[in-house]
Amino acid sequence: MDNNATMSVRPGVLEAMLPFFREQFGNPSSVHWAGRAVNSAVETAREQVAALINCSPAELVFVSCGSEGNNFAIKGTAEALKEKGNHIVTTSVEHPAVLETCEYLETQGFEVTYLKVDKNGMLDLQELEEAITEQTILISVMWANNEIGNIYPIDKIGRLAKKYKVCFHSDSVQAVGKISVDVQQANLDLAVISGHKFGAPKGVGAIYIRRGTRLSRFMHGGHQERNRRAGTLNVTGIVGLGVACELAAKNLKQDAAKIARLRDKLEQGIFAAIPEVKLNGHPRQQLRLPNTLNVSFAYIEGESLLLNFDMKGIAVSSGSACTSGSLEPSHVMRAMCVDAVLAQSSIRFSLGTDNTEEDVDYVLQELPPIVQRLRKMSPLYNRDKL
Amino acid sequence: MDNNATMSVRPGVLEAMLPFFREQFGNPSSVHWAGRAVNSAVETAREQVAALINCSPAELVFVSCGSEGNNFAIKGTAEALKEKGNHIVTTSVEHPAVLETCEYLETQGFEVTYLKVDKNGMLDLQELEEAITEQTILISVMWANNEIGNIYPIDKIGRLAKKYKVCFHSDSVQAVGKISVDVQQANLDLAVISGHKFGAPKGVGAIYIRRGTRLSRFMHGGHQERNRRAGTLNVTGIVGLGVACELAAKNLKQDAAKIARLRDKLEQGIFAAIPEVKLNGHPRQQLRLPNTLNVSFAYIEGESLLLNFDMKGIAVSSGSACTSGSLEPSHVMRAMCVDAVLAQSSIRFSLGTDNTEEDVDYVLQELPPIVQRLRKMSPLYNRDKL
Amino acid sequence: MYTDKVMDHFSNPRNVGEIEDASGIGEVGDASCGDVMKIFIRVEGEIIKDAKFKTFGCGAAIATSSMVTEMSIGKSLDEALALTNEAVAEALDGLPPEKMGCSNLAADALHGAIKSYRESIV
Amino acid sequence: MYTDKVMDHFSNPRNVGEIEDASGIGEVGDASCGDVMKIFIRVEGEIIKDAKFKTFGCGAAIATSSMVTEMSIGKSLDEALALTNEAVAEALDGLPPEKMGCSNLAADALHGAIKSYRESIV
Ligand SMILES: Cc1ncc(COP(=O)(O)O)c(C=O)c1O
Ligand SMILES: Cc1ncc(COP(=O)(O)O)c(C=O)c1O
Repeated sequence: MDNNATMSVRPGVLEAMLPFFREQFGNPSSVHWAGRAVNSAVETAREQVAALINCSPAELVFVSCGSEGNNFAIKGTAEALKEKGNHIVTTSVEHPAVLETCEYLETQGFEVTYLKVDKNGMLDLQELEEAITEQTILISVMWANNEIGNIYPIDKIGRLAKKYKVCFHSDSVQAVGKISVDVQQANLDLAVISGHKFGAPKGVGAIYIRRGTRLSRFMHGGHQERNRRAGTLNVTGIVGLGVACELAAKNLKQDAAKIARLRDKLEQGIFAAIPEVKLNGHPRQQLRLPNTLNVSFAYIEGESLLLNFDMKGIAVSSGSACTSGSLEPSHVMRAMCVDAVLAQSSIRFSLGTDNTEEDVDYVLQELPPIVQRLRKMSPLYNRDKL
Repeated sequence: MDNNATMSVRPGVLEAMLPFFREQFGNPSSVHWAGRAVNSAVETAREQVAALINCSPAELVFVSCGSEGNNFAIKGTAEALKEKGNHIVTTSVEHPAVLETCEYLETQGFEVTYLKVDKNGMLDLQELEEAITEQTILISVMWANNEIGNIYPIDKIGRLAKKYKVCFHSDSVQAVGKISVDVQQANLDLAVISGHKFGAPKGVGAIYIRRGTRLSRFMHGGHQERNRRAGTLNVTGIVGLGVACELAAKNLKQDAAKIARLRDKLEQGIFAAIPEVKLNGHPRQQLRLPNTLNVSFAYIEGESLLLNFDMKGIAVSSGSACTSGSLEPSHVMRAMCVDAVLAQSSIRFSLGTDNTEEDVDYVLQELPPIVQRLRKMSPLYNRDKL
Repeated sequence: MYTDKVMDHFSNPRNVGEIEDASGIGEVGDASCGDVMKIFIRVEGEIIKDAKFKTFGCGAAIATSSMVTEMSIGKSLDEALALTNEAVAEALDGLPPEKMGCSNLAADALHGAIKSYRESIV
Repeated sequence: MYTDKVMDHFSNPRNVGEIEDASGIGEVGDASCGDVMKIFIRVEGEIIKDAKFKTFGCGAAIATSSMVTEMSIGKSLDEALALTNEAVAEALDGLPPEKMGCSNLAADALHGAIKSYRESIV
């Protein structure tokens, strides 16, 4: 239940990739036979990705991960448009791939507005509109948040971007493959996808670059991807990404409905069984990714809960500082002004297509005694004193 | 016979990768079970890579390709040391991943010396030494050239870099896995590897960063790779890279000897059978990669030869402008002052461990009639007039 | 990530709980940073006869709390004061480097408990 | 990359060679840029009775040379002058975009041959 972190490849994906490891191993940039068959497989994959997000295949460049895509989109826009302006608008709940890239650009003379969110993790669009200045060259807002699952009103933001003629980028890594993503309807100029979040292997992603968008290169070198990204293409990964996109397109509605049902059952079950649990993210389930549930179990530190789950074979992730490897708890929790202790207590359940009703029942069975045991051990929990 | 472009994965590599697509799919950055097993596989791979090039595992960062590694090494050094100086020394025969990155840095206020080569494609070390100034922050010289196979005297350049206390980087993409590469002995601070050049899959590589080397981040974002490169690790690719390194280390000497024998046979066979052929690269075979042979067939344009080979099932590559997708023939040929027409006529044979004596015999059998036919068609070839 | 010993002390922590009328209580950490350890000791004649803990924290925090109570029971106060956080980590066959700082404070909590005891008997 | 028709004309080029005592010869391109096309025609009564070519160049250059000779034989000189490089490419079911420039000059070479013929008969 940690599918927002990564997931296994979907059935069918690996099978499609296998021939390209040995028999069809050519370099798609080569003219000869070994290259040609491979090139056409890459172009098929490009069409599959394009179909999922409603763009033209020529508007896609394959990259190695979501982080690369976000670096490319943001640094590439900053460099291409630096004569036009030096201001970027983004949010305080972006993934580090966006946040740290923006912070880096601040050291290079750019100015960045990090929009606040409310206690449910939502943006104020009026604040966004007011943040736009003459100098604004980029608006970058994630489509859906990886920690709390909130879905942002990308279409509305796209209309604002259009109104003020500002380039609009969305880190769509958590949305693509889980909910419907239409870059045309959203008026997006740039969007980033990462394969391993929806059934493709790790190490492959794509960036959508609307035709005509000014974007400087990030990866310099060879002529691959029509001069937009150097480096021999990760052919097997790209083939896998294509198939994962096709599967996602075909099953999106049913998968989302099935997963939302499981997630809702988990959510209700937890709140019914355990007192003093706080939901992190928007209370309306439709405003969150269908698979995501983030809750804080008061009085318990997240990692200790995670490890207990782990011993029961349940994988989740935690917003506690200890888990993230940094000293501070999740920046998303901080942005939502979640009490610092409750932030340390947060656990994210993110379901996948592999999860079943039985998995949810199992979690709901194992969770209460673990929480009880850990609360009993906690010096913050005094209720058990008679 | 186009193994310098890319090759299929070596036997054993795919097998090692397979479990990590589905059963062991976790995110190596995660704390829970699904992540832990994967993390230890990644660390094993890191040790395997380290053993091949003689560094410590902690000095390696996994990247997505050779191009990324070179962008990271060169831009990262430029940014980290920009207060110290603004001058870079490199060669005119580097791969575009180095050349174009340097050209980009020239637009950012850096100065770059592109060292010339002689007609055999070799460097003048005195010229290199003289090029170093107070402002020099980086020397970047490829270990071996992808087009002509020349091996550069990295150890000697390393001594110069040490003498002048300049950071030393080598694009080692074509050397690693083909000849012995020892980053300690070569005094290297940075070196780049690309897996698909020696039996790992496409889409994975590594950069060696000597402990203590000052290098700015290239990919901003998450804390992966001890904060040195953001992005979810390409686990299957990394596992494959590790195994390919282990296989390379085990078989390096025998493979190189076997391949050199085939290459030498091909070389002698071509020169014996066909008049007016020119060798591109160093005439001493030991000064070239054991697998590489680059020759110009006078009066014939490279692509037409390549396509004819292709129809016979023989994959080679060509330095002709038509093949590279650019309008100019290979920059390496130009740097060697190869006659422009002969540059258009160049063909690179690059053998792999899969090639056999029969393959060479087959090429030697098919080559002469193809050359004869194309020469007869060529307006430049007048000798057939009686 | 964690050693088997850490996982053992984490999943079967020894001496969880409080001591009523404890001789001394020590507390370290800050919940908003993710770790609070509270250690209770019962002292008889300069010897720690019993020790218990309550901890809010990660795996390392819980395991070190458990270990420090185990290590301290039966020791004299001076011996217990000589126990360091590093010694506790070592007894657990080591901790991940990133946990050596904030989550490895159990010995400090024990020392706090001893101090509070000593102060109370003056 | 190339269409089947291109590959057919490339691997079985029609009309390779020279015409002794040709009525006209046209040549375009530059060997150092990778393409030289030389076209020979035999003209009788304003009609192209025969055409041959010699080409140094890539697959597209050879295929367009072959195609242009095929297309011109039997045509009047004026009809042949109306042949464009684009028409030749079209007759081959198209060329890759990067080949439309330098390697698609066979019609120009044909026009050159016609021009040299006309100049010779004034
Ligand atoms: C010498 C050299 N450097 C760098 C590269 C780039 O490697 P990759 O294609 O993995 O980005 C190549 C391969 O084309 C190469 O031959
Ligand atoms: C919202 C979001 N953006 C970007 C990324 C980065 O993707 P990757 O790990 O493929 O670089 C992630 C995944 O961690 C994510 O959840």
